Amino acid sequence: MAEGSIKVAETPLVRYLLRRADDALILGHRLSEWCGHAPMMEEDMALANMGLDLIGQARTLYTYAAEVEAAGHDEDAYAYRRDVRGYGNLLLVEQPNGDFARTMVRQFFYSAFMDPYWRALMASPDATLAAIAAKAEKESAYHLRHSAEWVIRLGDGTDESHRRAAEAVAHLWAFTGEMFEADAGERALIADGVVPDPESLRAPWRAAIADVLAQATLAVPEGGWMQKGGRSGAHSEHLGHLLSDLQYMQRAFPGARW
Amino acid sequence: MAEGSIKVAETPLVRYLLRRADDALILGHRLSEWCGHAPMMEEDMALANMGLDLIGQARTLYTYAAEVEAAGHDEDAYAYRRDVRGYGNLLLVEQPNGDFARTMVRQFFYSAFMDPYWRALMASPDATLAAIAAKAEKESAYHLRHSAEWVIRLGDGTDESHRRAAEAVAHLWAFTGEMFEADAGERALIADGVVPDPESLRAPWRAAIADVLAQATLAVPEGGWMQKGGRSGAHSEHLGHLLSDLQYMQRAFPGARW
Amino acid sequence: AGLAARFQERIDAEERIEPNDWMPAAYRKTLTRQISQHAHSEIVGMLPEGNWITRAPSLRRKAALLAKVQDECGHGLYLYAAAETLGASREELVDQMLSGKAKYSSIFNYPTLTWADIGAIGWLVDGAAIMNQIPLCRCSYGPYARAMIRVCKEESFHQRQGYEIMVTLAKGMAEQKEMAQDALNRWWWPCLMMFGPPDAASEHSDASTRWKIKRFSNDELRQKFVDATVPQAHYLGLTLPDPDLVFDEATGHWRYGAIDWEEFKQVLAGNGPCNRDRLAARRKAHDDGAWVREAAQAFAEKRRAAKHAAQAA
Amino acid sequence: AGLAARFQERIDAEERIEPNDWMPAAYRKTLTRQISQHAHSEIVGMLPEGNWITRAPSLRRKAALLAKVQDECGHGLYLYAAAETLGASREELVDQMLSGKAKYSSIFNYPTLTWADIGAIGWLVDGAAIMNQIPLCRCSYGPYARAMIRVCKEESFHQRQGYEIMVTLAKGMAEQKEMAQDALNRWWWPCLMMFGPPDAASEHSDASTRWKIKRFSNDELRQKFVDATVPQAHYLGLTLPDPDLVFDEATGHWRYGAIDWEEFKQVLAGNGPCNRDRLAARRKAHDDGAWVREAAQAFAEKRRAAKHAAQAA
Repeated sequence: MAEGSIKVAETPLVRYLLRRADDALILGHRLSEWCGHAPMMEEDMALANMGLDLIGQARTLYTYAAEVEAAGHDEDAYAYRRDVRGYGNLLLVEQPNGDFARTMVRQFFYSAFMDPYWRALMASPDATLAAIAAKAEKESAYHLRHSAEWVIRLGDGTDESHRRAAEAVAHLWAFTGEMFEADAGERALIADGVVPDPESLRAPWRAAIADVLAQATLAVPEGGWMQKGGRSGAHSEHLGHLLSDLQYMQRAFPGARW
Repeated sequence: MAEGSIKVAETPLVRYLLRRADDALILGHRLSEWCGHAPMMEEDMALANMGLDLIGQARTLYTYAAEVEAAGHDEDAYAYRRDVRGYGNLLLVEQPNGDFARTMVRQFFYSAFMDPYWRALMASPDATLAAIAAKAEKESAYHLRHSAEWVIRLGDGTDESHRRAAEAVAHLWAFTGEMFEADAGERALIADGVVPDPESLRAPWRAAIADVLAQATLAVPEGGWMQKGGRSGAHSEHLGHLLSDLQYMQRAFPGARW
Repeated sequence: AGLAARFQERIDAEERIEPNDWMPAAYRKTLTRQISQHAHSEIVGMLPEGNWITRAPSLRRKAALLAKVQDECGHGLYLYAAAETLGASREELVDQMLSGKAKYSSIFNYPTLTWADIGAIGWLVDGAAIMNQIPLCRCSYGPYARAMIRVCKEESFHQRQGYEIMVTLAKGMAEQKEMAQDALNRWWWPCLMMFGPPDAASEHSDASTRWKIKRFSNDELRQKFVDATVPQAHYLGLTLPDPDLVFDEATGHWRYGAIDWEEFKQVLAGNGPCNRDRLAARRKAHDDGAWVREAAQAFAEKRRAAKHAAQAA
Repeated sequence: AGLAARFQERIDAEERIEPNDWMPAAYRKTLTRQISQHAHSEIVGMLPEGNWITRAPSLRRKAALLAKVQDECGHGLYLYAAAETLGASREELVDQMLSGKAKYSSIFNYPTLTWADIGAIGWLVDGAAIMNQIPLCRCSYGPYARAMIRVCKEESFHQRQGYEIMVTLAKGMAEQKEMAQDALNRWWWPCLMMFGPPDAASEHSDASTRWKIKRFSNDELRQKFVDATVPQAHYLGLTLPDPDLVFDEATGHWRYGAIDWEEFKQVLAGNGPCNRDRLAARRKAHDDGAWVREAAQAFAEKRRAAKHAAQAA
């Protein structure tokens, strides 16, 4: 039992929880890669801070998934013993850090969605979900503010920072459509009023993006094709390499406790 | 038995073989990282070619080690199921690829040692070692020629290539001293005439380096402190990350055959 | 007109056209485009497989995969050389690819997510490529035909190697078999698209057929591929991801379901999962390598100048 | 001279010196050097532990490690702020470190090779740092003393966390216990060197002692550390890598073997296993981040100008 990957009994709620947990873990992991390498010490602090919040969110979501699945798994089993095809995070969050502009635009696109999403989820009749959302919302409000401020600063900073910010927006735009998707299982949860409909957040998200990009003197990209696949495990090639680092210890020392 | 890392019964000969195999594997792995990313297609070919030779050398050395150790291990057990502290490769070969100048200078420093080393080992009374050496020497002669040509071309090319080549020489120099070291176990093999004394190759190596660097209009660094530790598993932080990629599949699917 | 007629007579007589022979400008242009696209595909094709070299699950597989990717680079080099016989330069052709003006095979815009994808690429992608390429060994243009003979020989070795990876997975642990099925699920339809649009919608084919560049239609080749591959999948104990797939006793062919040409169009338009990553990787290699190419050139010029000076003295 | 005498009287009376107080130039210089070296150490110290954040073996450990490294960055920031009260600017201090002119603690020039190194750093390196730093909480210079109080509180939390990692390993599988022993073997001697050269060979100490910056000698602190740590190692069931280590019943101290000061000198001279990697990493972060800092400054200036313009209108 201690060897290899786990099999997850994916009811709609378990799958829902794992996907959100995966988002938070993978983005938190990406942010943690900056540690010691940020453009200024204050950003070493801020990036670590956001990374910690996200890893914390992942832990509570995984832990709740373990409770719902009731198959003897725990947060570490989900994080360390599922292969790339079992991960259900958004393609957006697994994109490499790139330069600081990419990291901040990625964070901004994600947080501008998640902040209202958590707020909506606070109304869930599922008390655990509502509590997780209430805590996460406080964090995401800060992530949104911090990343938006940087997007504005970079967009309206120097020519170089403008160019890099514009490039980051153009590059990451195609990964934003996936945030508004829901599969049949999630649709059922939405229909039952357990979780919010991400589609309902599209207009407010667009408005928030338009507002910040305008302040940043950056253009909002025109529609365009949207990439998807992350939710069903069809990831980019980047995730596998992230997981070989992330999972190395648990894979190399099966059964050990740390 | 299929789980976790293996324990190796390290007689002097087994340790000797594993160290050389590790050199070849790690350097071959580094070269393979260039695949599809080289500065010109001809170099994609050449780097892959050298990488293949080195991985091939690693395989024959591991296979012979398995025969000598006679503990049921095979080439893959050694490559995929030893942790970073069990690897005995030179620090030189695990250094990141850096730019093309670093890769070529690293190759040149290594091949300028290994080519005469293999030639000397061809005289070993151990017929298997002699045969491995005879094959490897043909390969290392090409590696030496190819890398020396590039060192000359870069050193005597443009100002930028000269600067990069000089920087690579300065950076990698401290890792060359370890090639001439031998521990007590290896000293015993040397005393028995089984393997050559690496110390005896120091002067010819220096002469070869001096000749090529002169053609490259590059200075030979002055003495200086030499790093060591690779042979006893005291590696740089780079090797662990290399191994998380290298070993991921065997660690994640314990017991599987591929 | 006499030249054109004479040219077509030679083609019809199955003679090979060689670089110094007269040929219509359109023939030259068509071939340059086709050969260079083929070369670009070999080069970009190094990336998805290259993604697994560092993680190959055994040393034997690692060496074989590295050798395979190296072969692909070699194919790219022969093919650029063949295209150069038509008057283009490799540099200019490569620039067209890097700028996005020239295409490469869309199949390389899909990611390799698991080790089984390496098996599936060998088995299916190389298998489909061979179907396309075998007839090209008899292409009317000599240098292309000869390059293809060499390429096909190596490709069929790769194809067998890929199938052998799949056999190993299919016979392996449950997780390995799942991995193999998953790879088949993801690669099957994109491979069918490798043969290009259905004959009804296809461009270029008329002239190419007349010039004996193209000897079979897209749909004919696709059918050959399906007929060859379905039994191999069954041998592996895998299920093809096509509920409409059925053997037609009357024709002896496997009939397959409708292909999602919208996906094909999107990938072709640059919206596949990896289009941007592939181009970015190739551009980065090109840009990062500029100083090396410049150094090599500067060095060669210095040596040339020194030699002249020595001869003059 | 009156000022100097008055200053020393205040020191002797255990009064705190504050930024606006008169102080001798040498006092200012010594403190600036010491505080900024301490700050650099916190910042460079993020790297060896940062190396394991992406590979931490459980989510709990990952979060704790990330938080710890973040704390270190915070310590760096307080300490630079304390140094700035002496008239230096953070930018100039950081430049001295990046150019290699200013030092940071040599302990960070050793690599973290296994997860156990994260435990060993917390237990031993932070343990040694605390021994050095607790007396600094009573340092004569107010801002430094106050920064150290906060730093020490967090460090002792980190130290307990590190020890707890070691406990878990020592109680774990055979491989984990080996990993713990191996880490102790590698970190023990470098940690003893953290207290600096033996008293007989030590510079600076006289003035620092008189100014109540330094309250214990290097050897005194080293002995305290050994006495505190040896029983902890025994509790873990680990062996200290010092065959000469023996408990002296008469003095109640653990006597330790000879320290290899040649190694210490070499690491200090830039020849440790990681000196170049550490500086290269910090320089790269600094250089790669230049455009971000410039953008932030340009933006702030634009906004300031806009505000002025609005006020003027």
